[in-house]
Amino acid sequence: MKALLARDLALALRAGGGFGLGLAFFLIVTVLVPLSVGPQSELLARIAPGLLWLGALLACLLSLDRLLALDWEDGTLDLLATSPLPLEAALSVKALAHWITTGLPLVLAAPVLGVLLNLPAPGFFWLVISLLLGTPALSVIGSFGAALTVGVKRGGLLMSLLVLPLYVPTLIFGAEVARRGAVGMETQTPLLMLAGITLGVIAIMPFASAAALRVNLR
Amino acid sequence: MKALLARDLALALRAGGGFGLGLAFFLIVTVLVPLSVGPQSELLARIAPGLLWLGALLACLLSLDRLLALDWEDGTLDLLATSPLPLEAALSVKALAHWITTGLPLVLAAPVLGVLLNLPAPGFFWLVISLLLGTPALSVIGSFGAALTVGVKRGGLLMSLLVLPLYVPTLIFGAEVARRGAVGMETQTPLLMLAGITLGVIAIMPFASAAALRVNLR
Amino acid sequence: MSLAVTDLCVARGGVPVLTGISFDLAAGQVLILRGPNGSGKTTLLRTLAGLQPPLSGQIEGAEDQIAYAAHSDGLKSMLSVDENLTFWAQVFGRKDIDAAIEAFRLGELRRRLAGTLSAGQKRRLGLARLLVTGRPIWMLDEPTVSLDVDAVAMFARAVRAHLAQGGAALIATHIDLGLDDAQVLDVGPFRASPEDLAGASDEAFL
Amino acid sequence: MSLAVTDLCVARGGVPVLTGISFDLAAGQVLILRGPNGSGKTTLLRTLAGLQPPLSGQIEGAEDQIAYAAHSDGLKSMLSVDENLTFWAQVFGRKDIDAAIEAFRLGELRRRLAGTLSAGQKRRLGLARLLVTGRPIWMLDEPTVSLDVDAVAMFARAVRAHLAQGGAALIATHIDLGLDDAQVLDVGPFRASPEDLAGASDEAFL
Amino acid sequence: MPDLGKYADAVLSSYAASLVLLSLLVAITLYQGRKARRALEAVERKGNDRG
Amino acid sequence: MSVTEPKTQPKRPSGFWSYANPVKFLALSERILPTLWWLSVICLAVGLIWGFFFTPDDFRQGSTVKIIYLHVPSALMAINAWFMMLVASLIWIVRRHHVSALAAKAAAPVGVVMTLIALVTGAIWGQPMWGTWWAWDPRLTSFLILFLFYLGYIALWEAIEDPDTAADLTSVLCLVGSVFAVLSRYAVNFWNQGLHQGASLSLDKEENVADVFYFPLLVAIAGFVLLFLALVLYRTGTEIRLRRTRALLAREARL
Ligand code: HEM
Ligand SMILES: Nc1ncnc2c1ncn2[C@@H]1O[C@H](COP(=O)(O)OP(=O)(O)OP(=O)(O)O)[C@@H](O)[C@H]1O
Ligand SMILES: Nc1ncnc2c1ncn2[C@@H]1O[C@H](COP(=O)(O)OP(=O)(O)OP(=O)(O)O)[C@@H](O)[C@H]1O
Ligand SMILES: [Mg+2]
Ligand SMILES: [Mg+2]
Repeated sequence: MKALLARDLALALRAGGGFGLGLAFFLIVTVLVPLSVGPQSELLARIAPGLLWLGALLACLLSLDRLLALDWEDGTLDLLATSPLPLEAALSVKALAHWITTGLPLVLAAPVLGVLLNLPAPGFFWLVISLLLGTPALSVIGSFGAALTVGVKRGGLLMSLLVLPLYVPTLIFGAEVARRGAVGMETQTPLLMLAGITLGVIAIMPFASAAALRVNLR
Repeated sequence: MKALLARDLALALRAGGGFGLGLAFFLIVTVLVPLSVGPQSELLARIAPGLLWLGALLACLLSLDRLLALDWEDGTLDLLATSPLPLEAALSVKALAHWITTGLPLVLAAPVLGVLLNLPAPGFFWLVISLLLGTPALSVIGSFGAALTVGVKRGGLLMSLLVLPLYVPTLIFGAEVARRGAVGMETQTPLLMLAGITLGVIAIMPFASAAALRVNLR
Repeated sequence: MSLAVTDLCVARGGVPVLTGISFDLAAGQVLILRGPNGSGKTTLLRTLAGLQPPLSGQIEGAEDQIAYAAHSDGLKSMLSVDENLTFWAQVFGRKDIDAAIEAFRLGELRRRLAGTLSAGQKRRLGLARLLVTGRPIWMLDEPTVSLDVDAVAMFARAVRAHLAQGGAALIATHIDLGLDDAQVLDVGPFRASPEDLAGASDEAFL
Repeated sequence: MSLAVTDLCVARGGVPVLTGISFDLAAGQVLILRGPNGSGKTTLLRTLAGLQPPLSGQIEGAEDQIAYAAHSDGLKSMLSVDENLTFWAQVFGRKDIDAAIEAFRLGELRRRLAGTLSAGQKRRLGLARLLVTGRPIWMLDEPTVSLDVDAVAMFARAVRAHLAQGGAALIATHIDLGLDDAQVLDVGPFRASPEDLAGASDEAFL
Repeated sequence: MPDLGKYADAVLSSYAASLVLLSLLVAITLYQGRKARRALEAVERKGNDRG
Repeated sequence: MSVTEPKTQPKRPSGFWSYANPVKFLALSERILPTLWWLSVICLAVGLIWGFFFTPDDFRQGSTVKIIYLHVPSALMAINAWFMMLVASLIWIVRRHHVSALAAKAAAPVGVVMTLIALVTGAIWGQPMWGTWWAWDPRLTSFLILFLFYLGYIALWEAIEDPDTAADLTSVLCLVGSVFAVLSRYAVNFWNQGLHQGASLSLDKEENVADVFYFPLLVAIAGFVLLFLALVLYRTGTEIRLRRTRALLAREARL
C-alpha cells in the first residue's frame, strides 16, 4: 500500500502527471469568472465563496479521469487485481493520492484566489476549513465514478455526469459554510453535516468502488 | 474528408462516444451555480449571461480531449498522416465534427438553462446568437490545443491550461454580447468583434494545428 | 502447490468459447496452450487468473498462487525500469529486483524510462516482473511477442529456472519456445458448441 | 515505383540509432529488416514513412507511396470490422473492401465491433487495411505478432500477391515469414556509434 | 370548452406540452418495440431455415 | 480421470419468481398488455377530461388548478419510477434475474419523461403563481437533481457494451445514487426555504384539496400509474427481444 501511494505520487509529479494542473484550472476558472460576469467588485464579493467552491469542485473533477484510466489502459489494474493487495485498499490509497496531489493544493491556493474575487476578510478562514473538510469526500466519491466508467474509452465526461449529482450534498454544505463564514453567520450546523458526509463517504464508498471495479475488470 | 466527418460523427454517437455529454455537463454546471452561490433570483439574473457562457466554454473544453487523443492512442493519426488527406483538412473536419456534436447542442440548450438562472427575457435571443457565433471558434481553437498536447498521456488538463487563455477574447466578447443583450444595451460592437475572431480563427488556426500535430507525430 | 482444473467452461462477451477443459498442473510442469486465433486462450487464462468467473467447472489451487502476464505489460512509461520493477516487488511484498534485472539483461537500461524502450525491451521488462512476484504459477499470454531470438532463449532459461525451483507455468503461444519437456494442450477440440450455454448470461434468452 | 535510400542516419529520442543505411527497393521486391531488440528497426520504418525526419541521408521515391503498419493497428473498437475498413478505403480514395475481407478471411467477423476481436483477429484486420490503401510500398513493423500459423501463411500469400502486382514491401520481423525470395537486411552492423552525432539534436551541446 | 380566463395560455400550454411528451414517449416505445420484434423474427426465421 | 459427474439441473423456480424467466415473462406480458393499455387510456382520458372540463376554478389559483391533474401524477410517478428501479436493481444484485435488470433499464426513460413533465408543468404553473418560471425551491431543486440522476443512469447503460456488466454497474449506481438523492434532499432543504405547496394528498383533511379536485385527480393518478406499468412492461419486452436477438446472432456467429 505504501508502494502504491509512493508510485501514484511519483507518477503525478512526472511529466504529464497532472500535479498542479488542477490548481492551474482552478486559477483559470477563477480568472474567467470576472471576465464573464463583469468586474463589479461588490457583485464578485457576493458570489466569491460559492464560485471558489465550484471552481475547486470542477478542478477536482477534471483530474479524476487520471485516477484509474491510465492504470486500466496499460493493464496495471488487471495485475493489481491478481496481487495480494485487496482492491478496496488499493482504491482508498488511490483516492488518498488524488487528494494529496489535487485537493490539498486547492485548499492551499484558495485564499490567494479569494483575494482575486474580493472575498470578504472573515471568509478566508471558513473557506479553507470547509475545503479542507470537503475535498477528501470529493476525491473518494470521484474514485467511485472513476471505477464505474473505467471500461469506457475516454469516459471522462460520462464520469462527470455521474459524479456531479453525487457531489451535490458536499457542495451545498461546503459552500454554505464558506458563505455563512464570509458574512459572519454561525457555521456550526453545515460544518457538522460536511464532516459527517466526509466521514461516512470515506468509510463506505471504497466498497462500492471496489465492487464496480471488479465488474469492470471481468 | 466526408468519410472522416461521417466516421467522427458515427463514433460520437456510439457507446462512450460522448455525444450529449457536453450538454449534460453544461446542464450540471448551470445547476451547481445556484447551489454554490445561493438561490437569490435577482443575484442569479445578474450573473446568468456570463455564467452560461462560462459553462458552455467549459463543456466545450472538456470534450476536446476526445478530439485527437483517441486517434492518437490507437495509431490512427500516424496512419492518417501518411494518407493522401492533408492534415490541415483532417483537422478542420475534426473541428467541424466536434462543433456539430458539442457546440451546436449547447447553443440549442442554452435558452432552457437560461430559464433556470432567471435570465432576463431579452437576453435569450442574444445569448443564442452569441453562442452560435462563438462556439465554432471554441472548437477550432480547441483543436489547436488538442494538437499541441496529443503526445502527453492524459493531456486533458494540460490542454485546458493551454487553451483557456486562448479562449479569453472569445469569452469576453461573447459574454459581453449576452450581457448587454440581457439589459437591453447596444450589442453591435462586441458582436462584430466576435464574428471577426471566429472567421479569423477558422481561416488560420488549422495551419497552426497541423504544424503542431506534425511535430508531435515525429 | 498444484493447479487442478475440472470440466471448466469459460465465456467471453456472454458467449461460451471453451467447454469441458480439465487438466492438472503440478510443480515443475509447464503446459503450453495452443489453438488458432480467437479460440479462447486469452479467455481461459483470464478465468484461471481469477479476473472473470467461469461459467461452470472447478478451479482448485489458483487462489493467490498466480502471476499473470497479459497481452499488455502494465508498465508506466513515465517510471524508470528500476522503479517499475520495485513497485511490483513491493506490491507482492518482496524487495529484491536484482535477480530479475539479471535474468532479462536489463542492467544497462535500469535508469531509462520505460516509455523510451523498444517493443522488445518493454516485453523483457514485462517478463522480468514475473520474477519479482514470487508467485509459483506463471500464466503467460503470448510472452515472446516481439522478442528476438536471444531474448526468447533468455525467457526459456527463466522458465526452466522457475520450474527447477518448484514453480509451474501455463503459456499461450503460437510459436515454438524451445521448452522440450513441455506438455501441450490444444484448445481447438474444446471449442464450445452453441448448445453449451449452461450458465452463460445469454442462456436465459435462448 | 522504386525506393532508394542513401546513407541514411536515423535517431530516436535525440540519439542516433542507425547510420549509413543504403538500399534500393524495386517493384516486386521484398526486403526483410532483421536485428536484435532495440537495434532501431521501428525507428527506421517511421523515418521512411515520413513520420520523423532523418538526421542525414536521402530517401527517394517514398512520398505518397507508402502504406505503413505500426505496432498498433489504428482500429476503432466501437466501429465494426466493415466500418473500420470502409473508412480507411475512403481516406485513400477507394471503395472496394471485399478483396481485403476475402484475403484475410474476415467474412464472418464483418459485423463484429473491432473491440470484441481477439488479439490475432485484430491483427488480421490491421493487415487487411493495407490492401485497401492501394499504395505500392508496404512498410510493416512485426506484422505477424500474435498470428497463428494459418494466418501467417495468409499474410505471406497477401504479400506475394502484392509483389506480383508490382508492389514492394519492407518488413521488420524476428520470425520466419516463409517468403523465400526475400532479401534480408540485418541492421545490426549499422548501429550508430556515439561519434555519429552529425545533425542529432544533442550535437549542439557536445 | 371551459372558460380558462387569463390563465388560458398557462393551462393550455401545460396540457399541450405534457401530451406531446407523453405521446412522443409512447410513439418511440412502440417504434422501438416493433423494430425489435421484426429483428428477432428475422433472426429466428434464419435460424429455422438452417435447420 | 474420467468420472463424469451428472450435470446438476438448475432448480426451476416456481411461483412468482418463475416470471423472471424471459420467455414466461414475454408470454405473460403479451396476455395482460392489451388490457393494461386500454385501462390506462381510459383512466387518463376520464381523469384529464373530467379535470379539464368539469371542475370549477380555484378561488385563489383560478383556472391554473387544472394543471394539477398533470403535475401531481407525473411528479409522483417520477419518484416511484426511481423507486421501482431501485427495487429491480436490488433483485438483480441478489438473485440475478435478467428480467429484473432489463425492467430497470426499461423504466428509466419513462421516469425521465415523467420528471420532465413535472418540471415543465411546474414551470408553466410557476409563471402565474409565483411570477417566475423557475425558483430554487428545495422541492424543485431536488427534482432537478433527480432528473440528473436519471440522465446519468441512462448514459451509463448506453455507454457499456456488455449487457451484464452494464446491469451490474447501473445497479450499483442506482443504489449509491439513491442514498445521495436522499442526502441531497436534506441538503437542499437546509439550503433554502421553499415556495412550494406542502403535501396535499395527506390523510390529514385540514390540508387536503377540496373533493371536487380530489376525485378527478385520483383517477388521473391511476391513469398515470397504469400507463407507467404498460410502458415499462412493453419496454421490458422490447429489451428482452433485443437481448434474445443478440444472443441468437452470437450463437450463429459460432456455428
Ligand atoms: C418546476 C417547478 C415544479 C416542480 C419540479 C414541482 C415538483 C413537484 C413535486 C415533486 C410534487 C409532488 C410532491 C409529493 O407529492 O410529494 C409536486 C406536487 C405539487 N405541486 Fe409542484 N412543482 C413545481 C411547481 C409547482 C407550482 C408552480 C405549483 C403551483 C403553484 C405547484 C403545485 C403543486 C401542488 C398543488 C402539488 C400537490 C402537492 C401534493 O400533492 O403533495 N408546483 N410538485
Ligand atoms: N464481446 C464479444 N462478443 C462475441 N464474441 C467475442 C466477444 N469478445 C470476444 N469474442 C470472441 O471470443 C473468442 C475468444 O477470444 P480470445 O481473445 O480468448 O482468443 P485467443 O485464443 O486469445 O486468440 P488470439 O490467439 O488471437 O489471442 C474470439 O473468437 C473472439 O472473437
Ligand atoms: N527517448 C529515448 N532516449 C534514448 N534512447 C531511446 C529513446 N527512445 C528509444 N530509444 C532507443 O532507441 C533504440 C531503437 O528503438 P527501436 O524501437 O527503433 O528498436 P527496434 O529495432 O524496433 O526494437 P524491437 O525489435 O524491440 O521493436 C532502442 O535501443 C531504444 O531503447
Ligand atoms: Mg489472445
Ligand atoms: Mg520495434
